[in-house]
Amino acid sequence: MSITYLEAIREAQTRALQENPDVFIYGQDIAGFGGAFKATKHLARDFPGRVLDSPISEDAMMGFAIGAAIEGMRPIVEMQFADFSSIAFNQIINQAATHYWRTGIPCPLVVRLPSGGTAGSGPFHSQSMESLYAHYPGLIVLTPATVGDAYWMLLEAIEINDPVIFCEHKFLYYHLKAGALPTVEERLPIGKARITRHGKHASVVTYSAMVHEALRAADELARLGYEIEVVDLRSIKPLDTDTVLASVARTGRLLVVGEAFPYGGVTAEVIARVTAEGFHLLDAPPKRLNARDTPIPYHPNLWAAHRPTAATITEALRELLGF
Amino acid sequence: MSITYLEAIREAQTRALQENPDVFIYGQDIAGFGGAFKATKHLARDFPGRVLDSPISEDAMMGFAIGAAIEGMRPIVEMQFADFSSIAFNQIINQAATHYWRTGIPCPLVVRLPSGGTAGSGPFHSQSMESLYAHYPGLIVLTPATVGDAYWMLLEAIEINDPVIFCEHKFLYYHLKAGALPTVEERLPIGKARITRHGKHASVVTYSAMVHEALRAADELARLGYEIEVVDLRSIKPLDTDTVLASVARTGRLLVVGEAFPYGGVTAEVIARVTAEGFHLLDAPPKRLNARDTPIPYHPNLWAAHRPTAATITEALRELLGF
Amino acid sequence: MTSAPVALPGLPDGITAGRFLEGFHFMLLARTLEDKIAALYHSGKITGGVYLGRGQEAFSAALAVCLRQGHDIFAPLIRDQAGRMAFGEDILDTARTYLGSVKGPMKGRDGNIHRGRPDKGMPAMISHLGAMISVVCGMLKARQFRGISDTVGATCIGDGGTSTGAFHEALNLAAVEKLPLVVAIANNQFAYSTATDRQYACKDLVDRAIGYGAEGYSVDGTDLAACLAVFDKAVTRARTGHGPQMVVGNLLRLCGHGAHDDGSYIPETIKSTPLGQDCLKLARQKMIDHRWATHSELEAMEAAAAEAVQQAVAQAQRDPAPDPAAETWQPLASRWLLETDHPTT
Amino acid sequence: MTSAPVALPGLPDGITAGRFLEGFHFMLLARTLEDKIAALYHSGKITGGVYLGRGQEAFSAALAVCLRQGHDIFAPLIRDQAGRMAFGEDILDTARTYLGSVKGPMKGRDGNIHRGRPDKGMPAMISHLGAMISVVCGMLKARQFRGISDTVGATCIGDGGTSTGAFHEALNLAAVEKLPLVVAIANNQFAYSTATDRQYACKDLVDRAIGYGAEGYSVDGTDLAACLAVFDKAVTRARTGHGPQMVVGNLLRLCGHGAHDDGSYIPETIKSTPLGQDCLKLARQKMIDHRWATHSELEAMEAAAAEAVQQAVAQAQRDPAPDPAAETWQPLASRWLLETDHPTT
Ligand SMILES: Cc1ncc(C[n+]2csc(CCOP(=O)(O)OP(=O)(O)O)c2C)c(N)n1
Ligand SMILES: Cc1ncc(C[n+]2csc(CCOP(=O)(O)OP(=O)(O)O)c2C)c(N)n1
Ligand SMILES: [Mg+2]
Ligand SMILES: [Mg+2]
Repeated sequence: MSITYLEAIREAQTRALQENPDVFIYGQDIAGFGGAFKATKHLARDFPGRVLDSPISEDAMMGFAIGAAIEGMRPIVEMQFADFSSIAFNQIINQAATHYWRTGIPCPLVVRLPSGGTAGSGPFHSQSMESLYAHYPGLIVLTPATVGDAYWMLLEAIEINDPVIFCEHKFLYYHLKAGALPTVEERLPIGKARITRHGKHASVVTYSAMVHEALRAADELARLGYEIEVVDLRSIKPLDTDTVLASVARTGRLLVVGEAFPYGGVTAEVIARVTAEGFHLLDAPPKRLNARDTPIPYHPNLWAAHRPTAATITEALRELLGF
Repeated sequence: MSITYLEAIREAQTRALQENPDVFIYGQDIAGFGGAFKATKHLARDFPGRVLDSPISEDAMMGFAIGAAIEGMRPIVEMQFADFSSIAFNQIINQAATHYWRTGIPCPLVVRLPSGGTAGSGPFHSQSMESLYAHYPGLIVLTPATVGDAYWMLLEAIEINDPVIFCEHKFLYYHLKAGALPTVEERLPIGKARITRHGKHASVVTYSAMVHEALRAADELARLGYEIEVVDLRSIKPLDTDTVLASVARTGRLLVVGEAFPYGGVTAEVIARVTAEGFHLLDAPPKRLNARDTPIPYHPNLWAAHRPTAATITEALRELLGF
Repeated sequence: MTSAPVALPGLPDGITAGRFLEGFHFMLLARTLEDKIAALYHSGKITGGVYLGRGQEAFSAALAVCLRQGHDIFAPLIRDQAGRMAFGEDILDTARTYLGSVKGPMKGRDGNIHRGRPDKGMPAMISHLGAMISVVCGMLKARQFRGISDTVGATCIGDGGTSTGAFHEALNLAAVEKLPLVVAIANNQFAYSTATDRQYACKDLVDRAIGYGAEGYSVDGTDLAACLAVFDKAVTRARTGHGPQMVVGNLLRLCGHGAHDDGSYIPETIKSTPLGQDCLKLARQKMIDHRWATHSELEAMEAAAAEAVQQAVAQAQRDPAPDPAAETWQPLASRWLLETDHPTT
Repeated sequence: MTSAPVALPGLPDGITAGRFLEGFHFMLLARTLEDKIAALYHSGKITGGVYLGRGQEAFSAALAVCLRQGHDIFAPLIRDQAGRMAFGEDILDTARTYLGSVKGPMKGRDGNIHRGRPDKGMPAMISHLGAMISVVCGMLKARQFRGISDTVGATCIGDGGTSTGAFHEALNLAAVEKLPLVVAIANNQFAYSTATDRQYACKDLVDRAIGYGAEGYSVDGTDLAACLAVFDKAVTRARTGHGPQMVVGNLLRLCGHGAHDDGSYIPETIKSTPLGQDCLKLARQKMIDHRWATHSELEAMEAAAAEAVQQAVAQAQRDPAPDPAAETWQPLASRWLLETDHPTT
């Protein structure tokens, strides 16, 4: 038996619908059609009236979910692509994110964002928006990199009493498989980073699809005798600074990798935190690697050169190790 | 004679309308009424047909400006408050910011954002959105802190062949005055940071209204014998890393201050750059100071404790100096 | 067997003098309170924006009078002091919020017209116009999920707010879901300083209803009786499964946009049209004319309103202001997810 | 003195057989090209999304045939291959973009249906539906600023796209500015998999026109002659100062949403209604019936279309792909503002 990242997301939604009558799902083409990526396949059939097709109205979709959440429901909103959440941006940052703080009434909802690049998807179907959402107070921002995390973090996200931005990586949907889902005891709670690979020469702190690129880079460098530690942040906000600092304490060298645009964002945040609290731990200047500072190109040749890859991570690590 | 920050913005628009027939201004209540802050007072009268009231439609306002810009006009869009640009967010980051890169046709426009906090303005009339806009490729993001910069940077912004996010600080509108505008020779071009105050014990890198808080903190510490250098970034993107590094080279200590929310953003970016390129220059861990990670509170008591102030900057500098 | 309701002289079918009186009561209370708030603002006692409902009280109160407190949903906007009161908002909530008391519903975190009590069916507006309509839709859907099918959700917006994409998306969504939504559009002829000819180009905003498949009504917003009749109908239609209802009230904002604005751009020519009539005066006169109340009864009501306002303001002024040291400075309900160990600032 | 135009049998007033033929020509060319593109997609030669205009060619071509190339503005959407061609888009632009040639108008930076040449009056769409309408408004305003008053701006959208706030804001803005805008709404009964009953609840989307103060038309989108007539009228009205025009074409998407989608959710019952007719076949038959062209002339046209497509595809396939090393990786036109010294990644 094996299960994909996408199937894990579907399974988590199935279970949530089964176990919690307050859960419902709202989004474009998610009912009969099962969603653009089939993350809700058969769910409308199995849970009649609880998986609803929306009009092409991201702002209203989000407001609708907020209203339901305020009343105690647990809506899951599927954006067809993360990129379209720019239309729901106002409702997310100004309405959902501020609601609890302003009124004392929680706003428990999950926005599922099919994120990140795949070949040929171009500037408007490839974005990684976690840095934007993390910037605004009041949101939880999650970026699962594994099948097990996709499952458990989504289930946990649905239980959280705050708005959660759940960044799924489209590149992992079909390709990433696991033999089975972790048990509840094996799961790591939201807010904790995971040491995905232990090492002692340098730490790569990353998340989402880039975890896998980093692991390949670590493999590559292992052949040269370097042991690279790979830290999967899992949750961007809250950010598990302790685990990151502990890793840097072990290795003395830090590379932070993200697929989002370079200015500000998660990678800069990690570096700012590590240098503030763990300056003395660093044996070399911290480095970061992000996508390039242009829109995400359509052509596969260009796209491959736009985001970080195992090759560019390896190169950055070589520089870091050679410092 | 004296001129306020707000008057400088009005003067710059007047001059642009006079000198460049392609310039027009679009926004809510900017024609007869002269704008919520009076930044366009009398301009509709003096330039008939070129200062137009828009419906309450930030998305369409922005699309409208983009269309005109593509055709070679130089639109200035006034958002009534920066916070409402969240509705225009999609058009800004996905349409304006990508246009030149995708098509080779420039999209020269200026979006004026009355930004930042003032007492009693609350969560939706106080935001500093520069970090959001800087994160996306294709935008120039400016944050003038002085009367002269408000004038010259706006004029220069209108000439730039790219979309410019012009973050004006509302707190400075009426309070900040200058004796006269700098001459064209005295002006500093966009892309250059300014050493507003020279010092040797620590560098405060900041921008917009926080420059003035930092200067007051520097005054305070001067009484204790510390010479604090204050660097006004002026332009958030592009960011003048050279000037920042040179300052850190002189002082060995870095505090970065911003009024935006803490996660990611400008302050993290500056620290990530300095630690990557100037790690060896630092005698102490770099620090940053931002607003708190909650929505911006309405009540003046809370608001004063939410954003950085001369007092909290002083405190942060003391810690930094004592390291 | 029910007997057909008999229309009173001066009142439309189904509207009783009692209802009218109830509406008038809240109009009066709102006007009295807002006059006081404006005075406090001008004497520097209020921080932040003050937006008044002067001239719109009939339209606002009539809507809320037709709703069921504790059961329906009412999402007011910036000119709905009258509707808020008619929906049961405590006058002390208002006074405390304006005067910066930490005991107000927003604890000083948000201010003035942004207050709300979502758990009592009154969401707290964000500033971005149009954004509350879809929220009300979601609240209604939640009620339906819970098996409550007869909740009505009402929300208010201005002529300017109809230009937002949020307005459109939410109206359309409500129609697709056939939700019991009532949208009250107070067309007060101006959005801040912008007259309607720079805001829209249709003949009447009610012409938008058909494009959503919603039922639409246009009403003289200065006439309390007419407002009661139209909202009575719209609320009933919504409650009985006829989907979203759009009610456009034609009236004039009898003040500036905010207390900071003298509204000098409002031409005299429009002030002297029927739109410019003061709904409160009209309602008062009607009560006299039809002998639903005597002069002295009305004066007693006015005195009671003044007294209630006075007490609330006095109480709020005695309240403590928020203390930054006591503030949590944490935006999350999930306390275990707070990052308290690491300074993020 | 002009003589009154005489309607040909089978053609509405003012539409000549020549116009019809022109429309048919571009419909045919588009269909031929898109069949080829679909085949290339299915053999793995095309990266990214492929969205076809099958069944919508009459509606799309008719609009563009009524525009003035080099003078008007045409902002197509994902199903407007026919309109693009009728507006003068080079077939090589299409082939190059789909096949990832660096010589295409987007140089490989953006793909497939996102191509455009704004300097030729054809903006390059972003994916976010509704976002192009206000852009066209701005382009029209720019022309007016430059003293050009007779440019018409046309843009296309689907039934689903009408639910966006962007659609609403732009239509309203256009009406306020009384811009010469023509919005063509291809109501192909589905938005991706979503049928119209989950998209809107009005009877006909054209009912939205009145709410903007725009002029509205509803037309059988499978009927080229009817489409020509309605767009001829709408474009003329726009050009002569009557403000925005909204044309709703009723038709059916004769394929899946994209080439990746078999559209199996489209019920047979709708396919067999008049909506499900193939506009290309109808137009062809009409030309035969009315003897505007012979069978062999039509076959020659078909052969020429196939040849043109074949050549363009062959050329594009010979072109080089973009080279990351040659790419500037810089998003700004203002080169002096680029940060080239400091690695920001
Ligand atoms: C999306 C958005 N843009 C701008 C504003 C700023 N603003 C606040 S009230 C107002 C005018 C509102 O006019 P209208 O909707 O007619 O309501 P009225 O004030 O007349 O009651 C504006 C422009 C806002 N609140 N939201
Ligand atoms: C704002 C936005 N949300 C979602 C999408 C994803 N999407 C692309 S096409 C499409 C369906 C469009 O339907 P319609 O407007 O009817 O056009 P059609 O495809 O039928 O021609 C959707 C949902 C999008 N492009 N933009
Ligand atoms: Mg108004
Ligand atoms: Mg469609």
